[in-house]
Amino acid sequence: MTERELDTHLVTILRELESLEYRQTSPRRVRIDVTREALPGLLELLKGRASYVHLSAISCVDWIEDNEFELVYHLWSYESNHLVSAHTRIPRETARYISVYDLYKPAAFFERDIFEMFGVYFEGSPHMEKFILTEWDGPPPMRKDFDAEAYVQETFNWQSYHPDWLKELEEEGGGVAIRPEEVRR
Amino acid sequence: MRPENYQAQSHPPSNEYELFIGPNHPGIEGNYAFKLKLHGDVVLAGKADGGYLHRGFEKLMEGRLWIQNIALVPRICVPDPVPMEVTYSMAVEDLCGLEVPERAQWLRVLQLELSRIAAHLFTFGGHAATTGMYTTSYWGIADRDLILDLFEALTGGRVYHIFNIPGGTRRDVPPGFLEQVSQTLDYLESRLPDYDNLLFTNQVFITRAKDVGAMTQEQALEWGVTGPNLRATGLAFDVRRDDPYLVYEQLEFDVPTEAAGDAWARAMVRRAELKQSFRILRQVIERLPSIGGPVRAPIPNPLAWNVPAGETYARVESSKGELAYYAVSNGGDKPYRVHVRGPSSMHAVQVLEWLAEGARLEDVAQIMFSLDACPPEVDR
Amino acid sequence: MEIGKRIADIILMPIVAFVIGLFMVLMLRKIAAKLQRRVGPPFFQPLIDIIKFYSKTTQVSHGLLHDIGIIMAVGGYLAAESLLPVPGMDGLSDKGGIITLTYFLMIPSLGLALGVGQCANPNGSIGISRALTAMLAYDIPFVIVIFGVAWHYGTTDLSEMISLQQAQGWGAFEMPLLALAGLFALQGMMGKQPFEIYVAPAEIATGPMVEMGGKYMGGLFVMQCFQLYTAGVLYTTLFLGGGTHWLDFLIKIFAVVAIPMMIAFTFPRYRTEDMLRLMWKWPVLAGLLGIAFVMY
Amino acid sequence: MSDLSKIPIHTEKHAPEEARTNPLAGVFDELVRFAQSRSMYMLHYCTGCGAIELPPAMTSRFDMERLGIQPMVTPRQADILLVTGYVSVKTLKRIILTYEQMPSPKYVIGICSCTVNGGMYWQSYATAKKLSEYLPVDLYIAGCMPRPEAVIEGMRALMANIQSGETEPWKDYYQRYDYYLGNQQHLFGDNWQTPTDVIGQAQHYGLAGPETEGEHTRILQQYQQPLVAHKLRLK
Amino acid sequence: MSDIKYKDKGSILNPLKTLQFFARKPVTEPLGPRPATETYRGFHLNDWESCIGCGTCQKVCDNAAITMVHVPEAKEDPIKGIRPLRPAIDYGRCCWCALCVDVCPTAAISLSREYVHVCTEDQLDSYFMLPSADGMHGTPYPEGWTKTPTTDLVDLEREEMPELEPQSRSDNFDEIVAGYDAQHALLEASRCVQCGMCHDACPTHMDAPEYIRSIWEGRPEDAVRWMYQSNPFSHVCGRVCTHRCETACSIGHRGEPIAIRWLKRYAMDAVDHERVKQIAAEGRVQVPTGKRIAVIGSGPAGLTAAFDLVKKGHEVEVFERLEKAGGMPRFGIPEYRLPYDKLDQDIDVITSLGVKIHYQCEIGKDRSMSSLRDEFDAVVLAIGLQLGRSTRIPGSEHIQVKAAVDLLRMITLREPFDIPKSAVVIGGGNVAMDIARSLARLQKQTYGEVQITLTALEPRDQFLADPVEVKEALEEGVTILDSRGPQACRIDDQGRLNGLCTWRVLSIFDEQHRFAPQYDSSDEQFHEGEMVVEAIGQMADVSLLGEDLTEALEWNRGRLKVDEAGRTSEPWLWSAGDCVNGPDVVHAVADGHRVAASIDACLATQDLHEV
Repeated sequence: MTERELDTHLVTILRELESLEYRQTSPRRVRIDVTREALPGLLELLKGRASYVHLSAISCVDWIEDNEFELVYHLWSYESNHLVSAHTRIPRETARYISVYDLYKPAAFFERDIFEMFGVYFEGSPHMEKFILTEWDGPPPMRKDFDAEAYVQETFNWQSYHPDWLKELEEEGGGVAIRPEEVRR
Repeated sequence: MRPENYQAQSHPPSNEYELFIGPNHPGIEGNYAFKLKLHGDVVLAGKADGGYLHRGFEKLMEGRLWIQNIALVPRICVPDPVPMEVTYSMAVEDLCGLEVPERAQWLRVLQLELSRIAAHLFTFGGHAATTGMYTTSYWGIADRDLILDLFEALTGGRVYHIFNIPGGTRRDVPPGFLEQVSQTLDYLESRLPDYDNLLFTNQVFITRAKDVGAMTQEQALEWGVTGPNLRATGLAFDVRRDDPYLVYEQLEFDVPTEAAGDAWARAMVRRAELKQSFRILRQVIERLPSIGGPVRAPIPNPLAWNVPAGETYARVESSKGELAYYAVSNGGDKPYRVHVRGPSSMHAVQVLEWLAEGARLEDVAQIMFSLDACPPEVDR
Repeated sequence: MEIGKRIADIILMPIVAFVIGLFMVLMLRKIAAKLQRRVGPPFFQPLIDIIKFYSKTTQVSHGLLHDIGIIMAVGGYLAAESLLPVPGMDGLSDKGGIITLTYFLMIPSLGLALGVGQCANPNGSIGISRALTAMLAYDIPFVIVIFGVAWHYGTTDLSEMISLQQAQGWGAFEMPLLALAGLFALQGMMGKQPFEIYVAPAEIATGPMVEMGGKYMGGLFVMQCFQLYTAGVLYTTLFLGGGTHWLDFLIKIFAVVAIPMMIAFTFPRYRTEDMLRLMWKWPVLAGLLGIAFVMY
Repeated sequence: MSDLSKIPIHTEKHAPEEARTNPLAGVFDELVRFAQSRSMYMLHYCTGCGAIELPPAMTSRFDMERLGIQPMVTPRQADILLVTGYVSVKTLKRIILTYEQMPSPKYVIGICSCTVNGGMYWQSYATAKKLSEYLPVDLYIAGCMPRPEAVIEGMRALMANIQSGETEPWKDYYQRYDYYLGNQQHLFGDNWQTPTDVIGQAQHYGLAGPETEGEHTRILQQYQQPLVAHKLRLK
Repeated sequence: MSDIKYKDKGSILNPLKTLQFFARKPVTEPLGPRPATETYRGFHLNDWESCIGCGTCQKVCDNAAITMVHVPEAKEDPIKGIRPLRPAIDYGRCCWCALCVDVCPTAAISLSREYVHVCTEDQLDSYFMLPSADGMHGTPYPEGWTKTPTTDLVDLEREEMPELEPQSRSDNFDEIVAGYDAQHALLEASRCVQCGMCHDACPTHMDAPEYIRSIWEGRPEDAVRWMYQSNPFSHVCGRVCTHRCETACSIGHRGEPIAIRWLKRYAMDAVDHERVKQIAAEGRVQVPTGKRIAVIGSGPAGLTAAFDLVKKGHEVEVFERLEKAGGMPRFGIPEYRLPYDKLDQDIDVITSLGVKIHYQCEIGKDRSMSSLRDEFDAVVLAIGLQLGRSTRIPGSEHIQVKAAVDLLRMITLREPFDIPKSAVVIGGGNVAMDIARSLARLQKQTYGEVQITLTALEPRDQFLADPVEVKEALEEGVTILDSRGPQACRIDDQGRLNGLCTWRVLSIFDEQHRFAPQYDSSDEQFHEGEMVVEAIGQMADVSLLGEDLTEALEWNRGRLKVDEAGRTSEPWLWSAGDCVNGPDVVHAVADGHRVAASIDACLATQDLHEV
């Protein structure tokens, strides 16, 4: 199958489904926006009929101002050499979605990762438990409302350097003028 | 009771027991753990335990300026840091619509391939050491060090180069550098027969590595295996060739494959890739002097750089497999979200768990090293 | 033989063995270094290591058997040393003979098994079970070799074997197949690649040694010296005509020990069953053929 | 913990400091210190990036074995704990376990910026910032990461310190266990415990100081449970 | 695929070939650190001579590893943009990425080839290091990673400003500088490293870093908000400010400073005037205080004071002698530099807040000072410098020898006068340039050609005028002669002015730095001109004060003596602006703020007439 053929092939499939938008963002990248109900069906079609067998990654973005999580499924076809990114949004409060593990085995890792980092629960995913953050009791850290720097300042201490040259400067009337924290935005 | 005096608890008789490998263990690549359930020497089930190297990279990146992250990203995979820098830079360039000067692209290819050689030499050493062949690791790491010398001359740092920034590279090659690369390549090529003698044609090594951790091409595709591990199952896929970036389209190289899909095949694919990298580097050395122009596109002052809102998925072929960055900008001076898809996030966790099942205890470490799993990519 | 000289021998022989063993350890590490293209440890390094281990302030004991295990390991070799004749010192070699020696050589492994068993570290336990399997693997060709050699010389007295060889020529030329089988057994006995599976740092974190720290580890280091020495001397005695003068004796034993060392650093390790398969195939076959030649 | 006294420990009591009057003892001590400084088995815990520069330092190009330094795989045999870079909280627990299992005298080397003041990851929620709050550190090697030569220079500095008898922070861990434990509890929670009975060891070897026990060790005793081997089922 | 020959089972003998390495030399390096490469990133070096303490390195540092330390012995000069601060590096944070090197505006910081540092817990203070040229341990190491043109992350070149070409501008009073469009402004603004040197150097301490940041972030309204916090004359300052900020700009130490003035102008032009009014009114006190303040003079100083005071809730009335407000910016600055509508906008913002301006009301004539004193709670004297100084050379009393300020005022008010066919301007400052260029335009309009000679005492490189002004004057056909001292105006027999004689200047100041020019009388030149314009300085006309008050007030070398806050010796009278400080718009604005703050503070506590 040549690339051009697949384009039309992909387009036919995409036309079959309602409630999605797609656009080619670069020669080998296609972006699809799809409602959360239609996404599993879309993936099934993409895998079953359009040779998108490789789930490259699932990314999650916390759009806190929209009160939504965006899930992005990056799929790659070894036959047509195209990358399709399927975007969908789920509400932030419920933070639940359906696992695609039965379609794509790699999903288990990414879903667990998102579960840990964003607190999105994937129904039907095999490992909805902690993996990286086993020793972490706080909120899902990748959420935008978790202020890591404030947590760090509260939890940890810093070195209180006071070398001789600084003492000398202080005697002369100098000393620390601007601490690094003061210039951070 | 005195804690050291573990008394073996009296349990109902059973042949099954559990064994931890890691996190501090020579059979584990890096700070990573693997739990095994064993029956005799046979692994009934394996369970990866990560997070020892977790730093919250993606969170850290959201708190730093776009350009500051350049110093951060190579730390995501220490043995093979260049692809990290390049991919991140590519993502930012894509978001900004920055055109990278051609010379910088060639320089990036130069670094990428040097880094690949270094990583593969390191992996040979690691893989051999899991089978008790320590001489190879001593050689491999010493030879890798020559590449690090090249990096030091080029970038000013041995391991963390921090040399690629969005827009290009930070410097041009120093005088006489290409000759130095050429000499090192000559030397490494002359060393290959030694490696062949010592390792690749070593009967004991072949006995150990063949049929260990074997997977079929179907399994590999289903499990999301990429890179040399996928090529070792017979599928000739390489991001460099099939989703080309930089100037790989102008370069000639083969995509070596093996059919067996076992640890041996993976080692052989890496060995063949080493030669392809030599070949690519020779072409770069030949072409680079004829390519003029700057090495960096003009970029705004790092303190005043807002990247236009958008999202991008940049990916390259690292020495371990498919490496990708999903970067989202909301138009601010810091990334809104960066998701790093390290190749090892598959290999070190699920693939390793599946391959370990039914394997023998002796081979677990070898499977992990032959997959070239890099735990920091998993933990991030 | 005077009783005084015998007592002196018994005291002196282990000391000589230890000193030579230290040099052998040094040689081992230097060979490794050379093959790995590096400089290697300083001259006194093996001794310094042992002193260091014995100077540890705190350490952990896992119980009485743990202690006894080490004593057995070192003691077994100590006893074995007095049975191995060296130039000028026969010790108890005429009383013990090769059969006793063979038994003594099993004591360290069993001792370790006891000690490691009490540590209850699974890595140690796996290691020691592998070590015992390995012992089983190399002991069969070893016993065949001992049997064949004893049959050939018609004696089990090691001193007698030496004098016979000096009269007839080296055992290696007379029984090349047995000498070959012996070489395999030697490799296994020394626990070096490709028969290193029971140490296997990459899998079971040095196996039996995993819980040994401080003075225990020091004991094992001492044992290693004895082990190398014993293996070298035994092989020399059986096949290379033993030692007449210290000079040629030393050359022989160091050469004997050097061969497995060189192999060790150019090969990976076999799995347990590969090792069994190999050990019970070629060395056993060679040994049996050797015996056949010897007998007929 | 309470029935410590019932368990025999097969080591001689640590001789009190003032008892060394024999002139030979001085020579002996010197020899011991020499041996300790010239034979260092290191446990290089790959806690972070810095670990990548240790293989070169150990292997042919820089060959640490020239100095009598060797890698070791188990804490029981190691003299030096190399903490190579940032320490995530999860790793820190394992580091403390490992450290406590090492036989004294033991030394800790903090490599890279991260072990000093957080380094690159100073704003990370997952990494500990000052290693010396949790373990006594003998030596720091600056760099991100330090080159093999710098690591070797650090090792040589440590050797010099050991030989001159200057560096004994490991005693500090026994003498001020309460302080270290307090910091550990702050990070890991009050129910934090390790399988090693540090207080018992301190008392046994005569290393206990006034700060060995305190409020934090009382919390420890409150939560401490007898340890069982972790799901170990061997026949 | 494999290209090596091996039997399926491999070989036992091949590995033994490795034994050849017994005969080879080890690859081990000798003990001791190897010398690092030429671009190595080791410990920091800092050249204290070129370090200006701007703190850019601190801001770019990923790891918050850099602390700025005050070093008393280091040089401090806010005007040149030098702070006595030096970076100190925390090696417990540093990652040797060398971004600090690449971003350093003055290329002071660099990394050395030194890389070994070992210390114990007790010596950990050594991890906190104040880099100098000496290296980490006092032993000199060569430089490693330094700044090169390719690594430089600071953009040294200014965005080009579109301007009218000389031929299209020399016959009209159209504004020369076109101003940035949004894209160029963004690019120019994004050169800024936010060091704040400009803020320190600016007399009114404008928050330039903040408004520049707002510009590159695409929020010009925020920029305007920042500006109005410190300057109600942003249109004026955006065009004609003497931009001390740009002199101090840290980028300017090696390259072209940020065009801060043009960026201010961009932001003001980009925001709708009505919106500017709303922004300016933000933060105004809603409850009137009932206090009344009179301001004499509607120049920048007076109106700034009025603006501040009216925002504080006071009632302010301004008395202006002329028919339009604006003072010097209107009557002293030609329209091609500052279009009147922009000035009107600035004034409109201020009047929209409720400031009442009485035009053509001359104090001393229409109203007396004493009536103001009685009627108002406080009075601000912001009359500026409206009298031109004379050279007092022979012939300077001639009717065709004019003062530049008078002439400029006439041009602005479009009062007719005979445009000379040729003219000589004496002076090398901005006023001289303004009058020369204005006359040149009039000549071009009237006669089609320019014949203006400008003579100045100073050599060219020491001109007080802005170099851009000099360049543009030359482009417009003005002949500029430097180091010429005026000696006499030559008047012919009919009493007509012919021109000016000058001698070459040998030196201007004597050894005590007093003004005492020395001439070479042998080098005399004659410059033809129907008119001679003196532009050598201005002075204040204080006659409006009246005799009593003049007596009562304290004076200092001909100027009113004021305290730091601008208050005179009379408790109800403040003085601000050029008449106190000498001519400068932005100084006048700063003065206005100072006086307003002082008045507000004093009125809050006491009734000034009872002091």
